[in-house]
Amino acid sequence: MSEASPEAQPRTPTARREALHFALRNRKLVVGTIIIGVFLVAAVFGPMTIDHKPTDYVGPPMTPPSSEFWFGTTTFGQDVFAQFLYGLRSTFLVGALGGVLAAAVGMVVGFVAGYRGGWVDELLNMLTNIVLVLPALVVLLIVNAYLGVRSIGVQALFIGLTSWPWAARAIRAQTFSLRSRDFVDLARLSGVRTPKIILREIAPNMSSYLFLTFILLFGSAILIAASLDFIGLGPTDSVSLGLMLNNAARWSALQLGMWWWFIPPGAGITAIVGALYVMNVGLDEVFNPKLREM
Amino acid sequence: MALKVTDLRVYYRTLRGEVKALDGVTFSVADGEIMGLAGESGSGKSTLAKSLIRLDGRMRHVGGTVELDGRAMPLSDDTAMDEFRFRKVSLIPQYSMSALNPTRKIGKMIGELLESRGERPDRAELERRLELVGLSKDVLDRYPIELSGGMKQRVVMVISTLLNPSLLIADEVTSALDVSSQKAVATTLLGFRDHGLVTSMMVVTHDISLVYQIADTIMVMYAGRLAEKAPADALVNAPRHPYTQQLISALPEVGVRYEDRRLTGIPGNPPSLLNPPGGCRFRDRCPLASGQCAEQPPFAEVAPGHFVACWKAE
Amino acid sequence: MRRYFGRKLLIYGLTFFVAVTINWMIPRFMPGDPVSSMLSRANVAQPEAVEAMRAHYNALFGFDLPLWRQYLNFWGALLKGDLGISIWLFPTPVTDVIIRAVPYTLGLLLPSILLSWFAGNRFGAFAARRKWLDNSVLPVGYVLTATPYMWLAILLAWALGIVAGVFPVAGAYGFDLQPSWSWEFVGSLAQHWFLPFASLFLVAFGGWAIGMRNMIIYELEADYVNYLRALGAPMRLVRRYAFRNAILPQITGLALQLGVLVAGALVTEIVFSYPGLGHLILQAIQNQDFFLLQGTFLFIVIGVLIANFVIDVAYVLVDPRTRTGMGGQA
Amino acid sequence: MMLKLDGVSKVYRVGAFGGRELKAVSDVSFEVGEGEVVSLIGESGSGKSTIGRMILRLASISSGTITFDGRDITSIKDRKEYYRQVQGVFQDPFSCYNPVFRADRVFSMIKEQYFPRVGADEWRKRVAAALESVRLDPGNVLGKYPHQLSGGQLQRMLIARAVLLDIRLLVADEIISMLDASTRIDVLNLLADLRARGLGILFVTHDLSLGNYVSDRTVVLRHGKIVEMGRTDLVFGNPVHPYTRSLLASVPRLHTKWADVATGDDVPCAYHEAPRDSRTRPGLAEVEAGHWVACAGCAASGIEEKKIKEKA
Repeated sequence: MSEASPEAQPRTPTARREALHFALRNRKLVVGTIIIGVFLVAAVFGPMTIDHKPTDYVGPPMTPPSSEFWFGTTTFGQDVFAQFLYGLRSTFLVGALGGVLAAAVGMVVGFVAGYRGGWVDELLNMLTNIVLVLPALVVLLIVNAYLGVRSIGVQALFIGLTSWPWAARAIRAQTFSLRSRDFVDLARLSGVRTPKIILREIAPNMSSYLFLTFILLFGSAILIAASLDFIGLGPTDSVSLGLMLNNAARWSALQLGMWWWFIPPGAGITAIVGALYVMNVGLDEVFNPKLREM
Repeated sequence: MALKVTDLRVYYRTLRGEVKALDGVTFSVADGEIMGLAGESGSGKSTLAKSLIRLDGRMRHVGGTVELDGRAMPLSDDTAMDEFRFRKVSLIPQYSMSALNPTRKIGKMIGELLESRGERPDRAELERRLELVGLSKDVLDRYPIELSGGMKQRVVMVISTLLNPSLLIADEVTSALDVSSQKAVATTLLGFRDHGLVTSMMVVTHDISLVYQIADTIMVMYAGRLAEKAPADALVNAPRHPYTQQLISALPEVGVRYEDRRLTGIPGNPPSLLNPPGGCRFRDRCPLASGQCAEQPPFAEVAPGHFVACWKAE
Repeated sequence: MRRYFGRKLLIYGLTFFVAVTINWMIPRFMPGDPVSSMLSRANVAQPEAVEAMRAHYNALFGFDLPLWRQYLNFWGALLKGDLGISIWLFPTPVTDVIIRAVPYTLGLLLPSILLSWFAGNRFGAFAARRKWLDNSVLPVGYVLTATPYMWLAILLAWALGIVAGVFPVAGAYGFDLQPSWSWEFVGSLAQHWFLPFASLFLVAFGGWAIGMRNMIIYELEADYVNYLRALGAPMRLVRRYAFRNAILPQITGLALQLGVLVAGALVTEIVFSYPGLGHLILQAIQNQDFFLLQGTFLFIVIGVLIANFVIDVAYVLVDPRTRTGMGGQA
Repeated sequence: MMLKLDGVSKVYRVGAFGGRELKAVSDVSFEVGEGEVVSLIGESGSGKSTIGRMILRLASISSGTITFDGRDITSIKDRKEYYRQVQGVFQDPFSCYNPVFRADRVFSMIKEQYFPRVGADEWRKRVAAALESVRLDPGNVLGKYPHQLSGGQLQRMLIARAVLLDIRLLVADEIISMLDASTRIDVLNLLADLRARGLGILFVTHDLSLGNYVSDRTVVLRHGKIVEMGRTDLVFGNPVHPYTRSLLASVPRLHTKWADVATGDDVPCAYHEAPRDSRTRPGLAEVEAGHWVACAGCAASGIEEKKIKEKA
């Protein structure tokens, strides 16, 4: 980028160094990151340590946690711990895919509406508001109910397509305020075209903001997916934390006192989403100097 | 003597260490005096203004004393300072346009503010003062959003002077304004003093020619220290400090054209206040600097009411 | 102000239109044949009977008409309040089934939304005052908002219902009771209501408390606060102003959260077999009752739209700026 | 004339669906020649920055034409070709630099767009020369982030950027109003140096003393209309429009206090006093050679009735 000045010492920007300084000292961020890290490792590598399918009937039914089955077994003798590890994987997958898709749609709509303004903005704004007002889960219910075969990918796709509006709104507002900054005009005066201006001038300025948005979308995608699974519209071909809850409720784990069946999946979701939220606040404090003093 | 500041030091905490934004300033403001406080960005003028009314979270009172009407002000004790605020020392902030609570009618807000300070609102007096700045009493029934920027600023000016403070600090109140409104605001400030609503005033600005119009004395700051303080005419027409001299000669005036007289700025930049060099802080940019300047010159009175911090100013 | 409401109503009208169109489109354009899947549940042996039923349902959906006719007919039936016949509770009209369930859902949602909003805001503002309180309350708040509604519901049902045996965990009133206005029945209603209400309340409460705490901290940085502090105004006054101003974005937040709250109520009802709309949805899905599912969907959308409008009105009442700025007098 | 504005207006539509209209600039005509500094003076809301943005093609023109070397600028399809000759520098130096990148990115952006074939060494030399021409030490400013540089340095770099392109017209919009007093004059002097190299400069400012210091001709705007224009020495030496007079009277001066400045309010309208054949530009009368003024009443609102009366 600085080919004009190879002789000058490329210095680390103090802003970035400051951010790192605060990041390492921010308890919320550190704790959140560690929790997410632990679960992520469990989700990625955990299933490799298990030599049977999570739905296999591997043990005696309804046994409480033991050294053999860490989280006990289901009414049918399935290994809850194996299901938990595989379920974590689905949860991260659905959160990442749904979050990425929602962030992508939100970014496109937000950038275009905020940068172009005028009637394009009016139109996109209206679209955003309509999708915003529609209760996402209920729309997803309808869509998923008609799908005979449901996969995590399709679930994430529809979650992404319904949960972008608030991100679009927020990004639009940011873009709108950045657009009036002089460096955008200067780029135009340098002959740079609009898509490049958005990508190379505006987006880098909101990178922290975009990341925060993605984290929140990640969390909300996980929660929506869990609700869908719980209602019985989860993936038909795999295990997820929401489906575990669904099965536990359906097969009366409550009445039978099988707490090991329904506590791990819910605790897993809560821990992941909670860690994401706490990370979000921590990052916000790191990026936003105003909040650092608090 | 209304205000007496002695060796005041206020530092800013930053990541890279403490910025010595105000590093030992000693001066006084007499009863009835309007003192212009001029300086460039980073000179410490805003820090000085803030210190006298409310330190913000990152500022630390390191040393020195401030006396107002013979009473010491507990600068670093936020609660104890409340007694002085508004009644003894008051502020017209730079952000006047956004200084009013957007969801309260102005009259109601003023009433609640006075009540919270244990003062009884005097409606007739309030209306009289609004009239003084050219506002009708109707503004009391309006929300801030219904007023123009200039009107909001005038409302703030009235509120700030409502309890007849001994010292009014006006912080860059004209910098965002057009030429014609600048004149109106400056004249209003002058009126506050002349009507006895405030005893003395400190007008903080980066615009020497503006403050020259209304101030009795002007004090120039440079890099956290005082450079010169003198009666306005003396400071503008016969400055003694090399910094003031160069600063004033760098200001274009109506009628000066570069073809006739090419003005020049001051080369170089002010020193970093994180670790300022010892001695006179202007010496790197000063044409008169000599070995003696490695030692900090005293802020000495070279003529009646004319103080200069320079070895060469005799 | 008329302009403001006009715009809002236009959006809501369009949203309703979109919702109805989605509702119409999905059975027609999604992969799979809804009629076949309904028939497969019917368990009819004779092929002639199956064919007869297929013809019946096809006519009901109007699959033999051109698409635009189908669409117009769909709207026509809708405007007459005809959402079809429920398959699960054949032959009750879908509208009747839904109307019977709506009071239960509203009875859960309204109190939990309103109470959590008021209490959460108060508490969040209070937490922002003290650092220790802030540090201890904040993590709890984050855990609460991150909790899936159904999981908290399951935990409460298990702990307070099954283990402690204090509250019943299924239905809206005792199995042995008939709806009446007796004390016994009302008492049973309240007992059954409490746990689902509590789980909805707690999750939402965490979210509001955190939102308010963040808004207050943001407000306390505002220029008007600095000015008041410079004039020695006591924190009491400053906090009152900050709270009042921070509540405004929280009202907007309420509108944005409606969808999530409704979703929470649906899954909570499922956990407690509470006979509201969520329970209907579960039954509709399990019985492949698409008429019921679609009818419920439309009802929920209409409810959310009405709630949004109520919030818009409330916002205008609370924020003087919308009244003066949009009233056209400025 | 290199740049010529002819009856240029700018109408903004405000409100959601363009309900109301706001005329920011109305019927403005003036010229900027090569090697000439024209200052455009006005208070906030005078439309001065809008005019600058229209010339830079950052805002559309509602009516009228702007021509550059006789070509309508909106007809120049290739914007790059236009920007090769016309550039701008804006008020807030910190806002002109993308804070996440190094400041010298403004140069590499130009290289990428206009000089992709120039070799790295050659380009480095050119950048160094341009920086030296604005009295900056390349070693001091290259490779740094905007927040590590002062406002004055940043503004000079932007001027150096324009120099690199070897432009012919520079629109300088309030370029020194955010700089410190001790450095602003040096940036102003740079404009004078550029002028000596044959550049035409449109210097947009609210500060009369700065406009007076540097410009050959002056255009005074109020509410989007020209109230007075002409050679700078004439406009400032003998202001005839009451608005120009009151502006001059309000300017805080260093050696004179406001009370000492004579205002001389009750002068008759110079436009209507002047003979009819002196109305050589629309709405402006030439009161002396090279000095035009608008009707004193016309500058206020209610211009439409005035115009009608005038015709009657």
